[in-house]
Amino acid sequence: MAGNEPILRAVGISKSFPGVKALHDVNFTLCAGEVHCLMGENGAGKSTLIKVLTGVEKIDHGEIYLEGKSILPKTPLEAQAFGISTVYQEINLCPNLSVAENMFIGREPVSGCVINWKEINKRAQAALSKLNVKIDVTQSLDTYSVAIQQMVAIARALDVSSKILILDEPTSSLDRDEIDKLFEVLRRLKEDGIGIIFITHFLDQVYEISDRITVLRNGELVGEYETSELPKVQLIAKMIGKEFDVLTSFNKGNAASAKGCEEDSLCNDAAFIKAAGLGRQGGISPFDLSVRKGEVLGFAGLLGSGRTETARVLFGVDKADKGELYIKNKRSAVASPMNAIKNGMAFCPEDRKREGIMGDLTVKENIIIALQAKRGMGRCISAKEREKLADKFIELLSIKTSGPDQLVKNLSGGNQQKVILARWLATDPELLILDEPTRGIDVGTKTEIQKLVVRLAEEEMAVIFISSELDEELRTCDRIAVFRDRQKIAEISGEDLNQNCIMQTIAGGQKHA
Amino acid sequence: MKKPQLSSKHVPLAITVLLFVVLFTAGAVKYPAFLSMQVFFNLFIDNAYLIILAIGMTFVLVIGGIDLSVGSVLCLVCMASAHLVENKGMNPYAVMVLMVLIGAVYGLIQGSLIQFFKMQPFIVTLAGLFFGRGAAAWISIETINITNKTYNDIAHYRVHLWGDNFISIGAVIALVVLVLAIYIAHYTKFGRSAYAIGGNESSAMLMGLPVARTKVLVYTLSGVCSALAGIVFSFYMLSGYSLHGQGMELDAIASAVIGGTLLTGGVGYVIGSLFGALTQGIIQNLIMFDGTLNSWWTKIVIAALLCVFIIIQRLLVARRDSQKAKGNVKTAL
Amino acid sequence: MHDRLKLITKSKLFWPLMILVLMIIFNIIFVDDFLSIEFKDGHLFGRIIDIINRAAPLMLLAMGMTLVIATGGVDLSVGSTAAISGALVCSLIGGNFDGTVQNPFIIAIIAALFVSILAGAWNGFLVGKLGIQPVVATLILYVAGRGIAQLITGGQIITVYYKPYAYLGGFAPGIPIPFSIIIAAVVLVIVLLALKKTALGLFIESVGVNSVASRFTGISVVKIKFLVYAFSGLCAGIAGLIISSMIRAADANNAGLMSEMDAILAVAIGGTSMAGGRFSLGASMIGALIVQSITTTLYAVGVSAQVLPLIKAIVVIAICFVQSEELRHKLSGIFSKIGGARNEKATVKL
Amino acid sequence: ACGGNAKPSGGNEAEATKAEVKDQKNGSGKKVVVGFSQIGAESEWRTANTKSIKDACEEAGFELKFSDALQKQENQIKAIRSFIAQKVDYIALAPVVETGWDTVLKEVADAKIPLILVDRSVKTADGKDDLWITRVGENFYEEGKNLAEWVKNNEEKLGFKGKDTVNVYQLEGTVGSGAAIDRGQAWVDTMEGTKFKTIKSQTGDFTRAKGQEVMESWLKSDKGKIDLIYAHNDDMALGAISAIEAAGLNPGVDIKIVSIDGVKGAFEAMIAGKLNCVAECSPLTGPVLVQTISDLEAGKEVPKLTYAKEEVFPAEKAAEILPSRQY
Ligand SMILES: Nc1ncnc2c1ncn2[C@@H]1O[C@H](COP(=O)(O)OP(=O)(O)OP(=O)(O)O)[C@@H](O)[C@H]1O
Ligand SMILES: Nc1ncnc2c1ncn2[C@@H]1O[C@H](COP(=O)(O)OP(=O)(O)OP(=O)(O)O)[C@@H](O)[C@H]1O
Ligand SMILES: [Mg+2]
Ligand SMILES: [Mg+2]
Repeated sequence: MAGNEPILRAVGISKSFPGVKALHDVNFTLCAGEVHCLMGENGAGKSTLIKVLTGVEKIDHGEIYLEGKSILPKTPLEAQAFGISTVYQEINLCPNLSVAENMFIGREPVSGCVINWKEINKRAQAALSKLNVKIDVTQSLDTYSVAIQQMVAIARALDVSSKILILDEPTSSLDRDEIDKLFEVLRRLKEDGIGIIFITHFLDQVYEISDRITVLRNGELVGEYETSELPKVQLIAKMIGKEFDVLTSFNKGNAASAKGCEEDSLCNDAAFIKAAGLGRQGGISPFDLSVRKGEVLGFAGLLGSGRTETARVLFGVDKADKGELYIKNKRSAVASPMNAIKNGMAFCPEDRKREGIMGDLTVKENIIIALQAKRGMGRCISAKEREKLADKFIELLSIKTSGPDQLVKNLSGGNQQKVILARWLATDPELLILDEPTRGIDVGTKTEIQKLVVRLAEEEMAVIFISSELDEELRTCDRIAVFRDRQKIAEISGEDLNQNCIMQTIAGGQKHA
Repeated sequence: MKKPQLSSKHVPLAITVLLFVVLFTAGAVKYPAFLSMQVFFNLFIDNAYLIILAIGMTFVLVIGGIDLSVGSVLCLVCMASAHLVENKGMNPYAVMVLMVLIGAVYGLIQGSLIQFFKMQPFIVTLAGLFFGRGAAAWISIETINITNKTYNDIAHYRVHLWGDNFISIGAVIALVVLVLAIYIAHYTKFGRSAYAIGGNESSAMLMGLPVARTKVLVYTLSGVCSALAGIVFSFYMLSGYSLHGQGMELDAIASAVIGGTLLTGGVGYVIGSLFGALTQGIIQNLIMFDGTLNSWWTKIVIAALLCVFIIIQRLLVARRDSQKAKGNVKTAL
Repeated sequence: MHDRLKLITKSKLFWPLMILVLMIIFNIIFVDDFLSIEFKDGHLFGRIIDIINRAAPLMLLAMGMTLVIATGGVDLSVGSTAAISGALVCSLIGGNFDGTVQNPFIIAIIAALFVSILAGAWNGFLVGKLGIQPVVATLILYVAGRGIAQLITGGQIITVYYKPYAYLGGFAPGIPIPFSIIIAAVVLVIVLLALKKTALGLFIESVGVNSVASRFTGISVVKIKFLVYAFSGLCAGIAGLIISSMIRAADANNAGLMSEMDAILAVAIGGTSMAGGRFSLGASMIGALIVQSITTTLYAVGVSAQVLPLIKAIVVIAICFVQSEELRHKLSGIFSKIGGARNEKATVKL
Repeated sequence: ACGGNAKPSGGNEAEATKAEVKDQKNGSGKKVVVGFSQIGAESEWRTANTKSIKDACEEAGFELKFSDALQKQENQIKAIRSFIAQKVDYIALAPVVETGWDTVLKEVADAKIPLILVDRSVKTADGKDDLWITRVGENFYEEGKNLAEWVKNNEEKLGFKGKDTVNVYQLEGTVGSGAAIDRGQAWVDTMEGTKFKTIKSQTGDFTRAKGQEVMESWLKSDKGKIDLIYAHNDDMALGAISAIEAAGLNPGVDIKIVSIDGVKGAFEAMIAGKLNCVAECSPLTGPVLVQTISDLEAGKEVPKLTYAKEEVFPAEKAAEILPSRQY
């Protein structure tokens, strides 16, 4: 499939951080006109390789050749000048600038000696509409959802791109439609002879788009393969370093959902939490909802359909202005997260950079902090107990860290997510709300987390599971609430719990989903 | 100012302008003499240096930094120019150019310390504050009177507008700086990079913006503005004194913040800072026109008005935010 | 051995302590009788005692300031609050020439501290509840505070002749060391205990690191901020008592003038980042001692007070330099790769 | 100020423009409006000064526009501009510093508003004094001189009779301020060639705390050598007194102290025997100011310079005088 001449060649790359050898003698070759997937578990060193290639991090050893010439970009600016444009993991744009400006900053069209704003807005609009995104580009970026921000970042990179395009987990918060659109564009670029490096944890996407695959494990190169010659199961085996059978290892199916999801959820006495007409002006239209102990309730819907809003209202991050909330059949006003936590809830938020991690605190402190908050300020968790908790969860979730005293900001994206999960599990909640908990998490751990969710439910925990991946939801949930346009439109359970039915519901039975 | 975007981002600015107008109207209703054009122009004449400082400060705040040294650079410039013109007999224009250079170097050094040695802006510029004042005192602890003819001519020159109204050269300089700053902030790559850095420094770096250069230049710009303000101040006071401009850094910061600039960086308007400075001027003016306040009541009333202003602004902005959340629900995809 | 050395130099206290030692050595060499301590009238008397005594208010201010800065804020109003506290206590005790009091001493102190806490709480309310930026929020009281203090004293400098009042900022009978430093030490111990025995320290740091995430984990950000500002007010209040007791009068205009800057300086020398997060109270205390000893040294060697700021600036920058990781990086870079390319490290966290 | 360089050159020059100024104002017979720009409230002395002027104006039935400059010249300039805009009848100015007033005072002259200086004087670029009509103030030089003379004449009382030299330590006011310069100069001039030798001079910024801190340092470095403290104001002297007490010495006995101003605290210290002598610097310029304005209103000539009455108070007189003090 591929096999044009190599456009980018990295030889013997090594990079260490204090306490971690992130890359060790890694070789990597990218050809013109191919999509090259970089695969590996969380913390395998994928993002580090990208950062080293683009001058974000200084290289310890090794050489980089672009079209045969040795280069050594020292800053992303230089990398850009060499014709390498990059979308880094997590969205790296400026929330305070307008969408259009985010796309053109650093290379604004200038007429005379003033920036030509008209031109910028026009071109931004055009570039976004290629990706089927139609928004007001003069609004500041932070008024839009994570997904749209990600689309903007991609649009920017596409627009900059000249020789090489690097995308580090660009699809983690996109839904199917957008991914299709993105792939369409990538294929077009490929035909133009641009080399594309693509990182993702979605195996299906790997097989859909890529020509070749390079696998990293623990900072070392495992090998480079033609996608067509590497079956999925083998790819996973290479990533985790042992044989692994994803598809058979775990499938909850609909077996558990026989637990009486047929009952009317509102008059369910065993409900841990019950919302009646709860709503928030401008956030989510009033909805009824109940979750029983030992049940996993999924939220499905398109981007911006109101899933996160619902979770936030339940957890008291945003105050509901309508309706009532019952916890264990007692009416209670959840007015703040603290309140919610005291009532046995836990909420793993979707935007981990902003709402989740405390970068300058250690892994240990990040893990125990919610428990500490729940206990109150006065009852301090002893040093010994902290140590024990941290070790337990580092082990349980196999968090890759050089120790419990490592600063969280130095962990890889996926491991940060695990730390936040650990934080909430440590509080031993009765209701766990997970908003996109598996975003940016590798297959192995993803399955582990799904298993964990099911196990927690078996241990009588109530779980609300929000995910953009339908099959993940299908696999774990007993019931799925479907959202559209900031409204809960349906609840699906039992027989109907299948891909088709949900898609239909989301689409409202009209157009295609 | 930026034409294509009269969006929700400009609401805090609009609120400031509105509150300014309200204050002015209140003054006019209470004291008839308030409603003269010259009172309005006096605001520019009397606050020219503050306007210039606030403009420089706006850029620094926009990149998420802070510059506490501006007041003492102003003082140092006043003192040094008085010394050079009076005691050393240097050519006044050469002195002015030299002062701008000194300001630039001052800012450049501070910026470099902050950027290349990763020192905290607050501390570096606090040291800059101490240094400037100490250096001024070191030149002379006594007041140096500026008797130089050029300086005096410039100081007394009146730019006549219609009627009897006039503004000073200082005010003209302030207005020129204002226009230039608006241009730099909104229509140059440098200005936009500054905003991007304030929004998210590591993102700006990853987007390939010249972060280090921009940051150092912003501090340099602030140094230049302080020096210009110092020159304007030396026209205004016609003397150098080591206690000139004490606490003015806080006035400048307050002006910028009242004008809608966030100390967290990324958000700020040059024109807002103008209104911030004018607002403080008008508060002072109101108190002077009243003319019955006790010394300590003067302080308390200034603070109270400032407080009311800031709280009203804050509440209005908060309300706007929640309203935006309510009204702005458009599905994108 | 090498590892242990590294551990020591890595400690937050190391560099501030080194500087302090350096200052002491300088003093021993250039200031006569620096080390001599006499025993007079039942208490100690000497230059070192002076430094400690005068540093006590600054230490108190720095304690409050450290916690405020750790939450990512700053409190510019401490000097004004100190003035208010001093004014209030003096006017309540009254300037009776015969040394009697108008109101009981203890009531006066309680009232002054109460008002100081109130002042801090006001800052906390503006910052925590209304979300106003700390510099601006505390600027309000910074401006108003001295006015309020003058309002209380009616523009007079009330001299207090009541004997025990002088104990606070001087020597109490029977105690050989300055009473002010005992007060500071007691407050410090209480705070350290509170930080150690409760999760307050962790919460303060987490608010400073990421306040949004803190809210999501169930920490009441508003309450924490409110608390630290109120505490800063209390510290300023106690410092105000000591300052006014030293001159036995309430000088509304000059009490604690510019002390907010000195307190911030002390915290910064102690290595706590103005951006919030990690903090070390001990290091701030050493910072306060350094700042005070610069001033005292200058008086001792007879340098004009006007150039004091100049020297402070140079010392501060020097301290920042030795503490700068970046500088060490660069130096080691230069040594290891002589003639090597400029190695501008881009530390970006994704 | 009125120190050595700007000695008052007789107080009775006539003011040529005065008559026409008066004519413009008195037409309607409405209340006389006086704008007064005060320095601030930085000391007790200053607040007494403010109070004196306020009270006097009220008594005379003038409308007073009072503006506090918070110790900043720029604020005073702004205040004067606003007085012009308000078209007041007279402007009184207590300048915070001597220089830099030319521009705004010309504006005052253009607006034909008579200007009266209070307290300190003003230096113009061309050295002329035609921008103001009169100055009502105190004489810093004279105060320093009076005090120095008193010290010289009362050697015996101070116990310096037998000494060959008397070591004087000077607590200076804010460096560069008119008061500090004149009071320092007066001492030097008077004490020239006598046995009073100034050993050290350090600024105490006119505040108690600084005065105390400086004194503490001297007590360590010059143990036993200090005979006399000359403080430029009472506050610094009071600060020094507490430092001396803390060092276990008797202020006023072991170390003699003299100062200038005459605030209440100083009298109390004198009664307690801790302070030896105070030269008055009277802040009560209100009545003089009002008198001057009334004279101008009546078309009378006023002298170019009027001083308030000032005396020297040795410790023994303190008790009898204190009750009659107004500030
Ligand atoms: N700045 C840093 N300081 C210290 N260690 C770091 C730093 N950046 C990355 N690491 C470590 O380097 C290793 C590789 O991280 P990297 O971010 O490249 O992983 P990744 O393959 O992108 O994982 P993920 O899929 O979770 O994003 C991790 O163990 C991480 O903890
Ligand atoms: N089209 C949009 N325009 C403006 N803001 C949007 C839009 N979509 C979402 N948002 C904002 O983004 C945030 C997340 O939206 P919401 O909770 O509805 O998303 P969701 O259903 O959880 O989907 P996802 O988390 O997958 O983006 C909300 O605060 C909302 O205000
Ligand atoms: Mg990664
Ligand atoms: Mg969501």
